[in-house]
Amino acid sequence: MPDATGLELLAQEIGKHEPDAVLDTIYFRERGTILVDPAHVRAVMDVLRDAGYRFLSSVHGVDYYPDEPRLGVLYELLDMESLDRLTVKLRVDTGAPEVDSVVDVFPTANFQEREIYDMFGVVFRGHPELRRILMPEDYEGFPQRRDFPVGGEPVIFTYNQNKVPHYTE
Amino acid sequence: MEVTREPASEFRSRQLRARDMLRGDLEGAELERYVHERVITTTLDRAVSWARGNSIMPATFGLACCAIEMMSMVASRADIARFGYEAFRATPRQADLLILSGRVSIKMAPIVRRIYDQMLEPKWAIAMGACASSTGVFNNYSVVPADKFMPVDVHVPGCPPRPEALVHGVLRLRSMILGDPKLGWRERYGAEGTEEVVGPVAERESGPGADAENVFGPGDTAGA
Amino acid sequence: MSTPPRIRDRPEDIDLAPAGQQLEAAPEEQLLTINFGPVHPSTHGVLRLLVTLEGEVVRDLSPIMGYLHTGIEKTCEDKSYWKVIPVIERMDYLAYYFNAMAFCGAVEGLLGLEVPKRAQYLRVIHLELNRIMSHMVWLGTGGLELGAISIFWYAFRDKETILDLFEMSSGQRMHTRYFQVGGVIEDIPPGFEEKVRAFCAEMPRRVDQIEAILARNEIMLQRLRHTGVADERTLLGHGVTGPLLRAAGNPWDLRKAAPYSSYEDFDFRIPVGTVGDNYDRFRVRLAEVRESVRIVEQALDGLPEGPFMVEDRKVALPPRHELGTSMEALIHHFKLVTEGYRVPPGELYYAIEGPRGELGCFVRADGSGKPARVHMRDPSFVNLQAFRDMVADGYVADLIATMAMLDPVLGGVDR
Amino acid sequence: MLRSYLPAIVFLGLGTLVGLAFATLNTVLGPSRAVKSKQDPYECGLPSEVQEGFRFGISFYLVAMLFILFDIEVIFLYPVAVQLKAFGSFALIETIVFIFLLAVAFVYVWRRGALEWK
Repeated sequence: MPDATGLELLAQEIGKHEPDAVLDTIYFRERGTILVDPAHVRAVMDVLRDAGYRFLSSVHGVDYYPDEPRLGVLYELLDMESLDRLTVKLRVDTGAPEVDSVVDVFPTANFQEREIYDMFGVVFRGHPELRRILMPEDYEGFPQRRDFPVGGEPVIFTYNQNKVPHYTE
Repeated sequence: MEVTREPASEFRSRQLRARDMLRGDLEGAELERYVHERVITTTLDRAVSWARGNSIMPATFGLACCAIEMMSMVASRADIARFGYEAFRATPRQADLLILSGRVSIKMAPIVRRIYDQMLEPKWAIAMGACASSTGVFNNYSVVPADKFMPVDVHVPGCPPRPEALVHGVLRLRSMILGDPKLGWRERYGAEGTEEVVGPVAERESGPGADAENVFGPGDTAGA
Repeated sequence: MSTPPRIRDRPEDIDLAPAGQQLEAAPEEQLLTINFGPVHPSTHGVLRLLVTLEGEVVRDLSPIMGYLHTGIEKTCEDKSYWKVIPVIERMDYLAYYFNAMAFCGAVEGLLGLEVPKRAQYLRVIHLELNRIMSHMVWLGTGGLELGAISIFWYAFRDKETILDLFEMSSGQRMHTRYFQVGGVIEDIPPGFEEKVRAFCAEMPRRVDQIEAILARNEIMLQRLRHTGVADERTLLGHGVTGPLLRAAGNPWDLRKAAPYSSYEDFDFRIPVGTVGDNYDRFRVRLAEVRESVRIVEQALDGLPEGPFMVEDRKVALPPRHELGTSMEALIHHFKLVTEGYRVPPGELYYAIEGPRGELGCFVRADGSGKPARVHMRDPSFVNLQAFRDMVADGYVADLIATMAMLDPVLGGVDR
Repeated sequence: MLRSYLPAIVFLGLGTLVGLAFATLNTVLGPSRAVKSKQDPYECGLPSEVQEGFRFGISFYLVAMLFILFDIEVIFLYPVAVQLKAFGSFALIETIVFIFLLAVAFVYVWRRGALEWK
């Protein structure tokens, strides 16, 4: 795992190629995370790919509901030679959830970005076929946002529910 | 539909009479009644439902974890072949039992209903596991209980139910078929007249399902 | 109306080229797009493949998923931490110990807990037994696809023995909720070790039996060799891990690369294929079963004494007999049972080696008693992306053989 | 003369009787309800978009023709194989010639490449 100093060196190296790309670096539980400005994510991925992080193991979305900007996208990068894991994080607002897709750099992001679009509504520019992957194609709403109701059956155990009106309210 | 079970005493007396008959010391009126009981009373319907009950072909319809237990029901330990159920058919045309083994999501529900409609009469359905009977552990926006979109004959509890539990569920279905050979599911559940008649409640004529009005308003169950 | 030209007389109409080429020159054949749909005996669950066929040759394929989407990640956000484990276990229903291990590892990382050595060894034993069980179910259903029906009964016979072991140690056959954040729920009962040792002594012979039936079988060789080939570069590009990547020659295994839960104490080998075709995947998985048996044996030999659960009262329920005497135990018990423990805010991604590849669990804690976000990086979901490259321009029969060897579990794909 | 054919006629009658019974018993005993979705073709649970006039590839017919050709050849061999001793060496030579002729056809088909799947 890149230790704190390694993380800072990596952040500076990205800074050389992309001047204002890195917003913050977090070092938590021996795990490095780089907070990136959404506009530069494609370029940062190229830099990290040349720096050895050639395997993208996971892309997932997070909804930081109370604090803005709400929707987060996390890329878990892995360097197989030096056994390093690195997380690249970006925060996008629900008003304009637009991010560049990294499918041409890492083809594995194809299905996972479609799932983030399906569940959180983050639109990935340049994705070959951005449609819903898990929910039915005509489903409205993004289910895994925090303000979407968990839903489910209001469980009623009375047999005469239509005789007692407004029981379910 | 209650399964009637014979009192033990009567069963014992039948056994004794069968033994006497085998020994040959059953004569006259006694023998007459014995033969009458055995051969004459089986109507064609009961004979057909006996054959149908003992040779049901389930459809291979594995959804989730219960499918693994359904597979081990077919395997050698809790062997369903003892009751003639092991011929799992892939197409609904040749299957007459649909074992809903797993959680049905809202994307899968129309497909399960189409498979059930494409199965030939007479057909039965077993909702295996808590997820198919009720939504089980996942009471959320994406899981639908089986009773919401198709008529289910036997609900097998468990998450996942043991293979023996499923075999017990299948045997209850068998005794149900032997006991009550009404074939269409609408006759079985008193749902004549509920064929898909579109339109407000008032237009439907007064069949048994006529007064059923939907308790949940539109959008009440938030996508369930 | 002039008489039609007599075809026979014109030399250019008679074509003496061998029949094979003649067919090539035939006009563009009608492509058939058909659903290899959710309800199909060979899709191992409810995977739908939209396949474009030209006669018997697969021209294009696009997997369509979501038919088993259960909203597990949304449900986890509504449960307290120790209630999440039963929901998470039902995700990839063939590797339930692995799901629980990934989630517990992530939460232990957030809490900064140190799991006692005995609990780590018990976890390794159950993880490897679960890996053998998952490979046996793959073997049984994979054999059905390739026509080897009787292999189903061989494989499920061993699966039943493993499920008996799980039932003995944790009370239930599947989804046992045996792992807990901080260790395991219950110590193994006496007599469990002997039964596992008996199983470990018997299992290699069973694998020999299966290999004697299948490995040299002419039909199996014809169906599996040089079909569904995928080289290492495209697999890594698609993020494929696990037996599929190892069959292509890359010995990447998280148990060796980033050892977790004291895997570094055991010596075991990583089976690696050469060509990366279906036959390599078949042999790699069978060899993995042998390696798992060796791990279980070593874990049993080195099983240390000591606590099976972390001592920290903030997380672990105090033992029953203490409740009668000490007040703190009662307060801890009450706090844990009513509200569960709180995890300090933070995010962590914890990856382990599942039977189908890297199974990662991302947990974000916001300081309350419920996880704010749980995401499971499922190997089958990612491995399905490479499926198109494996079967393009192959026959439909090879599509089924490749799907059998890909071993997707749709619970993990659709979460 | 009729007596010697009686077993064959009885056998024929029984055969058609059982065949008809299996064909009609289902419709007689089983209930039939024509639901719309029951008429649709079964395509793994989805409404099927395959149009009616779909033409299968030529290779399928080619393989079917070759199969029928060589299958009938085997059927002709059965009566000979059953009564080989009764016919004596004449039948043996006859069968060899028969098989040789078809072997020529087989070699022609093989060299023309019709056996490899396009």
